Parts: sequence; C-alpha cells; structure tokens
Amino acid sequence: MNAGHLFYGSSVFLMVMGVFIALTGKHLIKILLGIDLFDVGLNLLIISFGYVNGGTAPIFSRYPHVFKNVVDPVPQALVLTAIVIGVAEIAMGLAIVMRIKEKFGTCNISKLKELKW
Amino acid sequence: MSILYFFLYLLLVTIVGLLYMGVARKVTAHVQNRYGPPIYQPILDVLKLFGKKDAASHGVMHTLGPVIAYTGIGATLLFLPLGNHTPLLHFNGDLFVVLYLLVVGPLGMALGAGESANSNATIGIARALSMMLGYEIIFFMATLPVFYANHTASIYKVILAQGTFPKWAAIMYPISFIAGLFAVQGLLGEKPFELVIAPHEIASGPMVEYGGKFLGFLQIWHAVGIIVETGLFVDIFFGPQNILWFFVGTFFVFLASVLVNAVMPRFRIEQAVRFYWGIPLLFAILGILQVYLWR
Amino acid sequence: MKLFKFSQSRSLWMMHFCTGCGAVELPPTMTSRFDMERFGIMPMATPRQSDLLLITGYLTIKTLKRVVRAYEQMPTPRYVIGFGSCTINGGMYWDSYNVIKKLELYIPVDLYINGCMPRPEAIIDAFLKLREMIAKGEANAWKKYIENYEWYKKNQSEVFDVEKWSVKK
Amino acid sequence: MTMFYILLVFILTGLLTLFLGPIKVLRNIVALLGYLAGSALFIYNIKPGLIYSLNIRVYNIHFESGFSTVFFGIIILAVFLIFLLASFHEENDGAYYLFAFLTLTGAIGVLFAKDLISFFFLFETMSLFSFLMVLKGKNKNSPKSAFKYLVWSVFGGYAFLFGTFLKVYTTHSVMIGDISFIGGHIKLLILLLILTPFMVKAALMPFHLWAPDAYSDSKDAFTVFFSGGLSKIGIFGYFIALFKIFTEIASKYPWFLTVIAWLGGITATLAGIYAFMQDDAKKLLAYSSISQLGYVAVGFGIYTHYSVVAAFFHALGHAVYESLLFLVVAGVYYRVKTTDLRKMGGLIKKMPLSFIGLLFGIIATSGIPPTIGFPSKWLLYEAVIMKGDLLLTSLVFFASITAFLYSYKLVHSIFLGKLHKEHRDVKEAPLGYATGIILLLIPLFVLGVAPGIAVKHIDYIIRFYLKPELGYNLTTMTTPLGHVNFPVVGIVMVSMFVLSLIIYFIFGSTYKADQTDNYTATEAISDDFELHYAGEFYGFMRKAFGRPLKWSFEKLLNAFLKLFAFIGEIARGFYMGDARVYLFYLVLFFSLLAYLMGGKL
Amino acid sequence: MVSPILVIALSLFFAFVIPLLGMLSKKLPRWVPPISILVNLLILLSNMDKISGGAMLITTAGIKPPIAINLAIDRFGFLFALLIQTVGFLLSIYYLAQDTKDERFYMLFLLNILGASGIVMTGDLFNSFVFLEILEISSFGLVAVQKDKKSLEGAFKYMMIGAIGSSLYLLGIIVLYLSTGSLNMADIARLMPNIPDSIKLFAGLLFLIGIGVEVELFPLNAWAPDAYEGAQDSISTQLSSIISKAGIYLAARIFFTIFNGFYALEVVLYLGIITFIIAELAALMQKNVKRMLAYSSIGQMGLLLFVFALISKRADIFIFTTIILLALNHAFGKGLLFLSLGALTGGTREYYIDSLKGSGKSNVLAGLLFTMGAFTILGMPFFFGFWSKISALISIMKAGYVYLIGLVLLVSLFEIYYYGRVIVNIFSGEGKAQKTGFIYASIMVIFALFIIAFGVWPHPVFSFAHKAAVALFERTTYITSIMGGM
Repeated sequence: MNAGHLFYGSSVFLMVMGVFIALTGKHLIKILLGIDLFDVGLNLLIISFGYVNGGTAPIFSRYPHVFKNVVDPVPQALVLTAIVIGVAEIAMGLAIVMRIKEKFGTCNISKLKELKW
Repeated sequence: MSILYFFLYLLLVTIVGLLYMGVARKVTAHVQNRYGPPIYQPILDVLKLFGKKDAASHGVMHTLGPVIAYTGIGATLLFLPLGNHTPLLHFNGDLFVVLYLLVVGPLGMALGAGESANSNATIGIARALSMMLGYEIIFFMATLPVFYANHTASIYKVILAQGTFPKWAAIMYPISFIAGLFAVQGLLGEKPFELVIAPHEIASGPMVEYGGKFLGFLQIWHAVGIIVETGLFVDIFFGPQNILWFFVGTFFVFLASVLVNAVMPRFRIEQAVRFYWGIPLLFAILGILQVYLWR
Repeated sequence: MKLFKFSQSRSLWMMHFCTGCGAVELPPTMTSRFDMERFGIMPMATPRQSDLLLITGYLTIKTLKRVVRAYEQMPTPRYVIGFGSCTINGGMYWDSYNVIKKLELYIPVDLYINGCMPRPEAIIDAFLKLREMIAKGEANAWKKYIENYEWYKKNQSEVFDVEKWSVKK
Repeated sequence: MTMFYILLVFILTGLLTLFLGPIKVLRNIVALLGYLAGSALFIYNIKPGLIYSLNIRVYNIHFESGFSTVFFGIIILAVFLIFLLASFHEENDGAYYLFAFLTLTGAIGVLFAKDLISFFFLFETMSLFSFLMVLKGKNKNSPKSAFKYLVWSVFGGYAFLFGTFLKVYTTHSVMIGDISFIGGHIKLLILLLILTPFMVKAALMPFHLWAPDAYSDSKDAFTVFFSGGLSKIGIFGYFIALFKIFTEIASKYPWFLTVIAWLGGITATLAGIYAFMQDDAKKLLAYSSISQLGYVAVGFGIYTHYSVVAAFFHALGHAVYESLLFLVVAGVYYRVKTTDLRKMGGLIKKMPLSFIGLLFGIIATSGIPPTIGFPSKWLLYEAVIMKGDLLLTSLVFFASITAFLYSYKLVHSIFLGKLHKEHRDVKEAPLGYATGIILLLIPLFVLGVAPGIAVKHIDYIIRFYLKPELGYNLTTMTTPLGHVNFPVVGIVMVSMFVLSLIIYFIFGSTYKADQTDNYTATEAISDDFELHYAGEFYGFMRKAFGRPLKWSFEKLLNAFLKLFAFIGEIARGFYMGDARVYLFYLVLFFSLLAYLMGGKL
Repeated sequence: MVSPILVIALSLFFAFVIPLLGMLSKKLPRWVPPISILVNLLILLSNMDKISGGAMLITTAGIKPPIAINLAIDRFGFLFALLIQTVGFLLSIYYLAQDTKDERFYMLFLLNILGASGIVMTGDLFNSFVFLEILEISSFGLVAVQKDKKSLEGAFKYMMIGAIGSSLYLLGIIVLYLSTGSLNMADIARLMPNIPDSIKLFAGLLFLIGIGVEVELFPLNAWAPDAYEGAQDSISTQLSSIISKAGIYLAARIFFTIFNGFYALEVVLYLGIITFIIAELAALMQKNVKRMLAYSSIGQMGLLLFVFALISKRADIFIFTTIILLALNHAFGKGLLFLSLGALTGGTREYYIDSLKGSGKSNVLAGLLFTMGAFTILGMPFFFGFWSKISALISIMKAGYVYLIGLVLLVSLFEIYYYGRVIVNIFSGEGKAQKTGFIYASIMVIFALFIIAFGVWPHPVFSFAHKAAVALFERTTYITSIMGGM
C-alpha cells in the first residue's frame, strides 16, 4: 500500500461521510457541513490524483532533470477553483439557512414540508 | 278516370272497414251476452259525426291532424296490395314504403291531438308512440323472415310467391307467425293493448278534444286502418291470391283479435311494452333463426 | 240531409253525468240485461264526442257549474235528458239550499224521465222517444240555448260565477 | 393552388373579423363576404382531380381534390351558411368568427388533404377551434363540456396519429393510400386507429360521450354547424379509412365491418332511447344526431354499393334536417331564452314558420316520405336485408321507431300544447333564422322527391371502389329487393291530402276554441293553468326499461379513469417533500448504476 | 466582429457593477440587466455569419487548444446562446416593471444568464463546470429570492441535490482528465477511443448524475417540482426555459460529442421515457397548477432526453433537429405558461385550481395566453408545439420504436387532461378582476407571438434548427475545427 492509496481511501471516506451526514443529519447546518465535507473529500481526491510520489512542484526552472518527476499542476489549479466555488455554495447555503431559521423558526429539516406531492 | 277509381276504392275499403268495426261490436256484444248494435251501426255513427254542425278546433294543426291521419292511411292503402289486386301495380307494394306511410297517420293525429293542450291527449299519444317500440318491432321482425326467404322487399311478390295453401308463410314460418299475431293485437290497439284510447282512464286519449267531423275522420281512419293493418299481416302470412281471400283473411284475423279483446283486461303501459320484449320477441328471434337454418 | 237526420237519431252517444243516485240505473241499462247499445247508444268519455247529456239525478250548485260547462263543450246538435224527479223539481231535496230545483232554468232540456229512480225500461223508453223526436226534427232544445243565451246566463249567474265557468267562445 | 387560397381566404376572414370588427354589423358583413368569396372559389374552381403540394422544409403538404371533396365540401359550406345566418343574431365577438372560420378551414382542409400528416394537422385545427367555440359557450356548463370534447377529440386525433406513424413505418408512405398489402394483423390495428377519430367525430358509441354535452352547451348557432357540418368529417373519415386506406377490408376482415355495422345499430338505438328521455331540446337533438349518425355507420359496415350510397345520402340528409332542427331550436331560444322542454309550449301560434321548419325537420328525421330522410332509410333497409343480417335490420328499425318518439316529444313540447303565460308576446324568429329555415326546406323536399341528384354524385364517389349495383335515375331507385319511385309516393300523399281536405271542407263547420276550452273533466281552468304535459314525457318508459337504463358507458369510463388517477397518485408519492429522501434517491441511483456496471468496471 | 468572449466578460463586469450602482441609486441597477443582455445579443448576432460548419474558436491568452481555456461556439451552441439571451432579455424587461427589489437580485439574475450562456459557449470541460456552478448557485439564490417559506425550502432542496450533483460532475471531469490529460472537449472527444471502457463507464455514470440533476432526469429530479413551485413565476420560467436548456446542451455536448453515444445514452433512453411517464402521471391529479406545470416541465424534459438518446439507436440528423425544436417549444411554451399563470393569480401566489376559477374571464389576455401556452405544449396545430411534437414522433419512428409512439401519445393524453382541466377552470365561473401591467403583458405576447408565428410558418425555425443539428451531428467537424486538421 502506497501513500496514493491512502490518500484515495481517506478522501473517498471523507466523501462518503459527507453524504452520510447529509442523509442522516436533521439540522440544516449539519447537512451543509456534510455537503462541505463531501466537497473537501472530493478536492482532496482530485489533488491526490495529481500527486506523484516524491515529485516536486511544477515550476519551470533551468534544471530540466527535476522536470521528470513533477506533480501534475492542473488538478491543483482546478481544486483551487473548486474550493472557491464550494465556498460560494456554502455561503449561499448558509444564507438560505439563515432565512429558513427566520421564517420557519427551526433548522430541523424534517419540518421543511411545505412543498410535497 | 283513375282518380275516380281511387276514390271508389277508398270508399269501398272505408265502408268495409266500418262494417268490420260493426262486426266487432256485434261479436263483443255476443261475447258479453248482449244483442248488440246492427252491423252497419259504425256507418251511422260516422254519418252522424260528419253531420254535426260545429266542432271545436284548437288551431291549424288540430284541424289538420285528422286530415293528415286519413291522408296517411289512405296513401298506405294505395300502396298495399289487396290480395293480388293493387291500384298502383307497378309499385309492387314495397314493405318499407308501407311501413313508413303507416306512421304518417298516427303522427298526424299525434300532432293534432298535441295542439289541443289536453294532457289526456298527450298522454295517449305518448303511450301510442311508446307502444310502437313494442309491437312495431315485433311485427317487423316477424315479417322479416318471409321477405328474406323470398329475397324481396315487395309485398306483392311475397303474395305471388306463396301461391296456394301449403306454401303459406303462416305454415312455413309458424314461429314468426305467432309473433306476428301478438303484434297485430297491438297494431290494432285492441285489449290488452288498448292503452292509447283507455276511455275510463285518460278519456279516450288522443281523441279527447275531437268531436264532430274530426271524430268522423278518426273513425274512418280507424276503419281503413283495420283493413290496412290486418291486410298487411294477411298479405304477408297467407298470401291471398285474390281480393276475396284477402278480405276473408283480414276478417278472420280481425275476428280473432276482437275475440281476444272481448275477454281481456288492459295492461299498464310499461307492462305492455315489456310484454312485447318478452315472449313475442323470443318468438320473433326464433323465427329469424329458423329462416337462417332453413336456407 | 235526411240521411244525416236518420243517422243522428240512430246513433246517440251519451255523456252520463253521474252525480246523483240515478247512476246506479245505468250499468244494467248498458249491460246484457237491457243492452242499450242495440239502439246505437253508447257511453262516451268526453263532451266533445257526445250528442246527449244525461243528468242522472240531483244537481248541486257545485255540479251545475260543471254541467253547464260540459253542455257548452258539446258540439251541436246536442240533447239533454233530465233523469229522475230531482231534475224536475228538486225531488227529495226540494228544500235543500244547495240543490237546484229546476234544471230547465239553466240548460234546455229535451226530455225528462220522472220517477225516483226510473227503471232501465224507462230510460230506454226515453231514448227511443228522443230518437223519434230527432227523426221528426222536434228535439231542438239546443237551439233555444243559443237563442236565449242571455237569459240562461242570467239564471246561471244567480247561482254561480258565470264568467269563470262558461266556455270562452 | 386554389385549394390553398380557399383555406387562406377563410383564415384571413377570421382574422379580419377579429381585428376589424368592433361593430357587430361590420363583423357580420365581413364574415359573410369572406364566406361567399371562399365558397365561390370552392364551387367554381374545385373539380375532382386537382393536386397541389406545398413544401415546408421537412414536411410536404399534399392537397388533392376528389368527388368526395366536392360532395362533403358543398355540404359543409352550405351548413356554414346557415350557421352564419343564425350567427347574425347571436351574441358574437371577433373571436367567435375567428374560431368559426378556423374550424371551417380545418373542416374544408381535411377534405383536401392527401397525406396523413396534413390530414391530422387540419383535423386537429378543426377540433381545436371547435373546442374553443364550445368553450365560449352559452352557459355555465360549457367549459366542462368543452373539456370533454377536447379530451375525446384529442384522444381520437392521437389514435389517428399513432395509426399514421404505424402506416408510415410499415409502408414508407405518408400518403393516404392502400395498406391492405401489409402482412400480419398490424393493418387492422392501423385501420382501427385511423378510424378512431372519425368514430369520435361521428359520435359512434362508445365514443359518443362528449357529444350530447358539447352539442347542447355550445352556442346555438354553432351547434347547427357542429352537428350538421362537422360530423360530416367523421363520415368523410369513414370513407377515407374504409375505402382509400384499407381497400380490401371486406375480403380480409369482414368481421370488422360487421362490428362497425353493429356498433352503428347499437348507437342508433341507444342514442334514440336516450334522446326521448331528455328534457332539454338541444340534448334531445344531440342524441338524435348521434342516433342518425349511427345509421351511417351501419351503411358503411354493410359495405355494399347500396348501403354505402345509403350512408352517404343519409349523411347528406342528416346535414339538412339536423341543421334545420338545431336552427329552429336556436331561433326559439333566441325568443324564449330557454331550451328546457318543460318550460315551453304552444309556440305554434307565435312562431308558425319555425313550427313548419321543425315539423318537416322531424318528418325527415323520422324518415317519412316524401322528405330527404326516406330514400336513405329505404335503401339502408334493403341493403341490410340483402346482407342477410335480419337482427341488425330489426335493431335499425327499432332505432327508427325511437325517432318517432323523440321527434314528437320535441315538436309537442315546444310548439304544441298550452302556451305559457310569459310567452304571450313572443314573436317569430328573426330574419336570419327564417331565411335559414326556408333555405333548408328546399333541399329537404327536392332531394326527397328526386334523390337522383345526390345519388349521382355519391355514385361517382364510390363506384371506383365498389361494383355499381344500385339502379337509379333522377326519381327512382331499384335494388334486387324492390323499387321505389319517390315522386309517386309524394304525389299519392299530396293527392290523398287534397282528397281528405275536400272531405273535410264538404262537411260541417268548425269554430275556434280557446285553449282554456278544454276537456278537463269539466273543471274550469284559468289562463295560467299548467295544462301542458311536458315533464316526465315518456317517464313510464323508465319503468319499462328498468335497470339497464342506468348502465352507461360513462360510468365504465369513470371507473377506468379512477384507475389512472390512482396510478397518478402513486407517481406523485415519489416526490415526498423531504430533501434527505431526494438525496437518498440520488445516492441510491448512483449505487444502483454503479452496481449494475460493476461487472464492466 | 466583436469577440463573443465579451459576452461573458461584459456580463461579469455588469454583474460586478450592479451592487456598486445599488449604493448610488435604488433605481439604477434594474436597468443594468437589459442593457447588458442587449449588448450580449448584439455581440452574438454580429458573429452570426462567422459560424459555419464546425465551431468558432475563441482562444484566450492566444494559446491554441488543447491547452488553455477557450470558447468553442458551433451553431448548436450559438442557437442555445441566442435562446438563453433572448429569454433572458425578455425576462429582464419584465423585471423592469416589477416592484423594487434588492439590487443583488439583478446581480444574481445576470449571473444566471451568464452561467447559462457560458455553458453553451465554452469549449473547455472544467470551464463548463465553473459556469454550471455559477448557474446553480445563482439559481439557488433566485429561487430563494422571494424569501417566503416555500421559496426558501425549494431553494434549500435544490441546493442539496445540486451541490452533490455538480460535485460528481467535477469528479467525472477529473476522471476524464486523468485518462486523457486534457480538459478540452474536442481534445477529449478525439482521444476518446483510447480510453478503456471501464473508465468511460465510470465517467459516464458521474456525468449522468451531474447533468441528470440539471436536466431533471427521473430519480434525480425530485428537487424540481419543489423548486419550481417555491420560486416566483418568472424564476420558474427561468428554471424551465434557461437553466434546463443549458443542461440539455451539456447533455448533448458530453454524451454525444465527447462520449459519442457510449453507454450512458442508453440509460438516458430508458430514464427519459420513464421520466416522461412518471412526471405526466404525477401531474395528472395535481391540484396545484404551478406544481402541475413543474411536473409537465419535467415530463417534457423527459421526452426531450428520450428523443435525444434515440441517437444511440439510429444516427440521424433529424433527431437533433427535433430536440432543438422541442427545446425551443418548451422554452417558450413553458415560459409563457408560468408567466401567464402568474398574471392569472395576480401575484397572490394562490396556485390551487379552485382559486383560479374564473380568472381567465376577468383577465382575458392572461387566460388566452395561458391557453396558447398549453396548446403549444400539447402540440396543437397552428402552434409551434405541433411541429416539435410531430418531429419527436417521427424521430421515434425513425429509431424503430414505432409502438412507443402509442405510449407517448397515451401519456400526452394525460397532458390534455390536466391542461384542459385548468383551461376549463379558468374560463368558468366568475373570478376576481385583475389587471396585468403593460410590460408584463407585452412580454407574454412576445412569447406567444413566437409560438404562433413559427407555428403557422415553421420554415425558418426548421432551417435554423437543421443547421444547428448538423453542427452537433458532425462531431468530427467539430473536433477538427477546434483541434486543427488531423
């Protein structure tokens, strides 16, 4: 078992945990946290995809031999964006939760049953 | 010339029909252990009615109603072969023409009676029309096998095809014949199907507002109607080869009907209609099956 | 014309206005014992169809209205037979406040049959008499009604509301 | 190209009336002129055998005119004229004419259509705008009836569409053309599907449920066109389906035709029975219309030259007398503001012309000579007997007896009997209705005496498909079973009538009696006494029929619909309302697909 | 010629400007979206004749693909961009007439349009994810903008599912990236044959879920009715006319151009028809008209996806023409329905069928427009829907599922039932009189005009859609036009 597998395993675990929390949590914030956890897990997963064991940073330098073992930069760039997006999403979510708390007087998701059927 | 001939023809049949009515009264009287009026009594009645000075009319349709009634039955008569005799020979007496013309009379009377605004009249009409759902259909179904077997719709051809005694449709298609007999009773409006007139119940129904010459018209309408209706039956089931046999046949059919009439009470309207949808319908259908099987 | 006269005399369709006790006498007259049909006399259902109005017994004011109405609805020539004493003078109801005493005041009568009650033979006799009168042209009471309409109406108006009960012509 | 122009003229007229017609008179004039222009184009330019195609990118619209186009086109245009005449007195607005003209466009266009897609397009146009017309309606129930009509006609339209696609799939041709060479039983399915909308339009049971409501709840003038004109499209469809699309139906599936004939017979009978049980004039006429259209189905089901001629002729007759009846009822409604038979009576003295119209209308409906109703019924009976189906003959005969019943109820309850006190000042129906009545009475008698005029055209239509067997000339018809000379029947009747009148005038005199001068067991009645017997007319027949009268297709259908509603409720249950459940669906779906793909991963 | 990239850049700029303007004046921000979108439209139209054959490539930073982010607009995408911008423009005009709202609403609205346009214009897979997220996040906000119980609840539900879905979408992108080393759509499509099947399957699954949430595919669409019902009418219009259309574009791009109809399409085929049936059944007995419209919307999307997926059975340009027609019809028809429903209720947000009774009589225009919308969705003649429906059926027939036509038509009959019920209800009885503002009315009339004009004369739309369909269909041309000759 190498480090890559560990990374993969743990990030997938994080994702599953996130979904599990979102599925079972009653509190809206908890659910949002679950979703966030899922996002984080995903981001970690993406980064670990690009990870090369013992690699270096993908920086152009005048030492071409180092270039042989660089970490893939693109996933990191993507994750950077993804994190921002995740933050925006959670922010929007929290704003909605705030409003819900105002209107419903509760954060219990099973009370959110205005719309059905 | 031919117009005169038609006129005499009509007159003859009218008088014969009136005599039939007289016979009916006489026979009924004898059945009831009475002496009864003379046979020509209906003729006197009609003369009297036409001689009345005034008759109440409720409007144009009310006036025209009996006229149309007589028109219808007279027109029917001209299309009906009396035995082998028919005034409009080239026409061959088509069944459907006869059946549809036969309706003109009742319809005319219905319109006339309707305008009088008398509920009794209208109830009578409603009954008459409803009764048609019973007997007309049975009559039609009973005659159908005969026409079907002879492959024609012409009454005249049916008469010719029957020839002498053993080929009578009454004998060839006995089941249909029985159904037809049931129907004739309703067709003539005799008891137990006398609900249209029902003097004690709805004051003679459609005729309630008719007096004087209107009633006279209705009397002769009825008289010709007897000949036409029984005649249709006789033509189809006995195939009379000449006019004498035709009248003999109609007389006996009518007599049978009158005898039944004399001893019967009256049905209620729904009973009457349902009666026809029971056994007579069964007979009629069996008759149709019979003709299918024979062919 | 003669033929019509003859047929009128031989075919009398009657409307029996069965208000009084006389009605009892009619069934035997009609049925097998006496059989009036042999003279061409038949009961009819409505005044429109009848020639003959048979007033069988006493008439209260209440029924008189209807009798007048029926009489007016009959087509001419029309005949009236007063049946029993009551139609002549009130009979046993001579002092009743509600029975008319004299039918003739209200409608013209061709024939009276007296007795209380007259037997069927008497009825048939009356019919035959009427028949003769018609044949001879004597039964013309109906013309009187037309001629003296005002007078009859005046008499009638003394006992009931003529406006309401007479037929609008 | 003319065919296209005709449709264009009608559409433009509709639009013009919508935009140009704030004033009623202007609107009416524009409508009439547009109609006249279009129908003049039709009558002068449409000859059998014209062909026209129009390419709109993916689909080509193909138009073609045949003998049937001319025949039905003239019927529909004529009935539309009657509708217009009646409309002048209706409450109308721009949309009224727009919808009416678009309905007409669809109806005329259907006659031109040569390919099934255009046929469907125009057919749906007709259904859609007639739906809107019903929706505009005259009473509270109109929207509901319109809804029923919409669902049914779309049901028919979709069946047609399905049939079209099956046909295109199997024959690779979208044209109206033969399918009898297709192997297997799919051709029967195609035929059935293509026939469905026409059975709906022609209100063949069990597809009739929309008709009584839609007919009675649409505007009175429109009902004239609805029943007299649009139902002809159903007949036209029978013709298309049975003769043009499945030419060998008689040899391949004779039982199918028998089923159609029997359905027709049952329709004629049951609708007749329902008709005389109705208490509303328009409902009664609606059922009567259904009943009459049943005969047409019988004619097509028998599928001989005689019967099909009878069917076409009956369709023509139906157009004439059913329009007449609806027109008269419209006129009466215009004056007395009701169609409830129990609230009318004695109008004969007030509206004599309407009475004459209605009288001859019902005489023709009942099939009494010498009117237009008789030749077709006569021929139909002969045809059915020749086919040998005596029970069907009896059924049809039963139906024609019911015609007498409802006819009489109609004429009696409206025109005969005692005049209601609030109708004392009623006048004759206004000019438009009167003109329509007179216009309709002409063909009613002319074609009844000389049916040859129409039979010749009908013969042209179908002689291509069926061996011409019927012998006819202008005034006679001859079948192996019999022969009728229609004028003779007429002359005999007229002369008998004259004779009777002479007898009538020779003897005695009459006097005019007031309606209160009635035999009422010698009770004196006042003017407002309700002497009129119209409620529960034929009520006793309810007893005679007993329980079976309570059975109806509608109940069966409702039970069926409940099933769908139940399924719908279940489907709705999927959307629980709990967000976590939704998420669970997602996860479950993911896991399921992942599991299913597990082998391949 | 103006570079289409400005469409995105300008929108972003304007969206950024709105809050600043909001500080200056309360009235100014509402003018920004119409102006911005109008400019966008002009930019797009100025590029109209530039786009032919394959895709029009707009590079950023001057680097050729596969490296660097770039826009790739072919006719298919162009058509969708045009659709989105047009509807967006109409809606922005509509918002002009609405009550003063928080200026952030206009920002969200503009971002939403931007996201949708970005999706249909981009040639980069990850970029499409970014735009998808912009679209989604702004949608959550828009759904919640009413700030009442229902809208908040709808927004939250939408968010829960949307967030997970788009995350999975991202995962799918990464999977593809790992196996091809590229994020450019054309490049990936080119390299697709080299990828092992298992990877394709896995990526396809992830995309299916990611996009499925967006296009309201059956088990993933549970959020949709709630969000539609909760949102205000114009937002519902936006959801059905813009957001789901962007989803459709994405589905076509990814499943057809990239995956070339591999596996996932078959799943879509079955799920599409199931979606259609279940949604229509669910709508059948629905008493809440808005929710009913939502179900109907889902059903239409199901039909659309089903028709789209037929491409896996038979390669035919006509199928793509059809989905474009269906998308256009749905965009305008459903938009009109939601808007006119709003007009019928008069802003009371009482959507129950009983409370709508007679509203069509008191507000005739809205009633008629609702009827028109319903008719076009039902595929009645003289309405655009007729052509799209016929095309859909022809497509199904061409793919050989001729008996499914019967099923589709049967289910369409349910549509007739529930739409007919509403139409009948709004035209019967007496309702409260409400007025519709001039701008509101004219927006709806424009929607209706589109439906009727092209319903009567569908020729131009057909040719336009056909060209777009050709662009989508010829994926090699798309690839070569971006990647250069190969």
